[in-house]
Amino acid sequence: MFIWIIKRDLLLAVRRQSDVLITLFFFIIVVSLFPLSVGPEMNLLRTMAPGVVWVAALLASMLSLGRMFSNDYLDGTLEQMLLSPQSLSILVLGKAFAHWIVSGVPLVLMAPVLGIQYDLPFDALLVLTGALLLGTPVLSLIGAIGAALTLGLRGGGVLVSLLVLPLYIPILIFGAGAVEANMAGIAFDAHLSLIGAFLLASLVFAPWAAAASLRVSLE
Amino acid sequence: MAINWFKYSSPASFYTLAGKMIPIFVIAAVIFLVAGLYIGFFVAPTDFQQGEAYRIIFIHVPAAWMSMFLYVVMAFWAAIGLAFNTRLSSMFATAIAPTGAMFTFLALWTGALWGKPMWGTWWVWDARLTSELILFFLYIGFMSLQAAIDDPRRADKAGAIIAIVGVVNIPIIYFSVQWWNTLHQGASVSINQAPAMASTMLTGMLVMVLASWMYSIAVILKRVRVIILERESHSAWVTELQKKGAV
Amino acid sequence: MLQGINLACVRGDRELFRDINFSVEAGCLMQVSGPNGSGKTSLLRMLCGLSNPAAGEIRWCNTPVRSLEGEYFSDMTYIGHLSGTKDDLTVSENLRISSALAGVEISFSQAAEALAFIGLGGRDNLPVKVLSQGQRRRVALARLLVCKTTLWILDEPLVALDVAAVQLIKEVLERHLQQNGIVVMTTHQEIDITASSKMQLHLA
Amino acid sequence: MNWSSWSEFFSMGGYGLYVWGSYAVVFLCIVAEVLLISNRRRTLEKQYGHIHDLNK
Repeated sequence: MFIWIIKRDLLLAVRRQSDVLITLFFFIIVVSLFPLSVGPEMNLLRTMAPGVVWVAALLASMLSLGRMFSNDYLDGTLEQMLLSPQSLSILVLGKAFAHWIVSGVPLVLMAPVLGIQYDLPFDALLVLTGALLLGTPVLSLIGAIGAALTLGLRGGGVLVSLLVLPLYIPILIFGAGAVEANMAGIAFDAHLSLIGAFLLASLVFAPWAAAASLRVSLE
Repeated sequence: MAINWFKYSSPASFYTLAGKMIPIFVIAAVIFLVAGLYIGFFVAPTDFQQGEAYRIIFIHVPAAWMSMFLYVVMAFWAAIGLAFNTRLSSMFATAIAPTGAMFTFLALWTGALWGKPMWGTWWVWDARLTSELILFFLYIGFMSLQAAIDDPRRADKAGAIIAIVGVVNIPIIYFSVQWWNTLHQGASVSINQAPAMASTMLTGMLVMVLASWMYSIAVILKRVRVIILERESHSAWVTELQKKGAV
Repeated sequence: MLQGINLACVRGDRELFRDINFSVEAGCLMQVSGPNGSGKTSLLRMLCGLSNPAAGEIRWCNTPVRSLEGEYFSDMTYIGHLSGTKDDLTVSENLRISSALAGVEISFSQAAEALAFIGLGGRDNLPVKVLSQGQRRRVALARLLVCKTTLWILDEPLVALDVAAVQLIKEVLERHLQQNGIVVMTTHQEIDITASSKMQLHLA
Repeated sequence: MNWSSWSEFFSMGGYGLYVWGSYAVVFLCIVAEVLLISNRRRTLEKQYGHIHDLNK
């Protein structure tokens, strides 16, 4: 069942390429806006790079959160998901995983390229990609809770970001912190392990909470 | 006599009970407030380090504690409402949120005004002030989610879930901000180096905390009564109350 | 055997119905009728577990539905007003995915056979968005052919269907009832389905 | 008693602006909150007149 949900969502993503590309281009545009605003001065950009890339990743993955459940809600497939013998949390985990693949992985692959734009040293780029790889699934998982809660509400898209951004802050801190630590030469594994811990915790709790929110929204 | 707590769990009987309790808390709040202010301004000595400006702690610290405490109480009532499907506890959670948000705003405002004379800037990225700001966002998120949903039942449950997720995240956010603060600034400056507390200062502050407790309970009870009326307007007991003119 | 014990439903602060009692044995068809807005759809959504009754309880094989959760869903199929199909996917993909989600994985050939039976023969690889409303309804109802559940809860299944389709669905329902299945449905068109026992539940 | 005169009390050792600024805002917020609730209650009561007739 878990596989079917992912297969279906990836099939949908392939059929509707624009969603994937929109998220990616949004990420690229936001990241390349900063040098224009702050000036091309290299070592200033270098210190800003982790923060900018991470905030852009946060916003980009939140862009498509609103649509995670709303399409299914409108055409009735979400009801069928609630009525499937498989537990709803597994299905929500599948949805979040599919959302991560569609809007998380492209960002992770693009991040090093944009890092070069900010003249980041090579190992900082590696740490940045690693941190993003660990962090973006958490964004999709916690985002799933926000998307489920604001299902079918007018102005739901904006409300999701208001609900979910405060919960992203620890990931933002440790994600950007890992890259800064690496650039400053201090050990960054503490940051990555904390993000990993956060990932495991949200893997366990987020699907359950999102399933509960779906039941509340569809009552 | 055994108090049958469940008697008060129905909105109808709780409405009248709350009506009787509000004056008690209002009086208590006023008494503690006057006592606290008197101690704060007239008994507590001037601080050798910060001069008179430190007197702001008499409202900054109670506001900060109340904002944190009220969020936890709100999450508690929201969880009870979600688990036992009791409408009254969800109404309580909805009633607590605005007061909690107000205290968070006050904590931020007084924190900024205290920071200006001490460090020359209105806003200090201190760990506690920053987590207070994030707490403010959590309150706003909770209230806007509840405002966006028309059906009160769904609003209560959705609010409960975001409150529980929020309360689970508060310690995480607090420690990550704390950690982030020490990483960047190296704890040179932070509010939690409270000045050596003379006993009168401490008592002044504690009395002010009691005053803010009494005030919050009174205000929240008052708001719960209004929410009960709003949601129970169709039920019969409200119309009798209306006839008796005791609304 | 499906039982409803003094069910009540509140929508907003209006009470749609209260003290609804019924018991549907195997092989029985229950038709829920009533004017628009009388809570037919709410009752059906309650029966399939999408929403909780304000009062009363629903029992499946004498155990409350609330404690059954997963098992109950594997015995029940619900088709509501929404077609439950994705516009971008083709007809056969929709059918295979929706039946997989309901717990029954079917092959391409089984899907093609069900679609042929329901009258969508040559349209297996068409995306659903090009289909007419009636054809989408047929795709949704095609799920009844492949699912192996005993309880069918159908919310106005015959809407937007042409005469041939209505006849087809009548046969499917009759075959299901003969095999001791249970059907709970709402419909405005009068259709006579021969069933061992029929019940009428009228919501005022 | 720390203060010899009222003017000294209000100047608050030069920090008057900050101390009284924060106390004033606290007082304003409390009054605003209480007013908001009673206002919400008054609109309800107006509405009640309407609801009450309905139930008669």
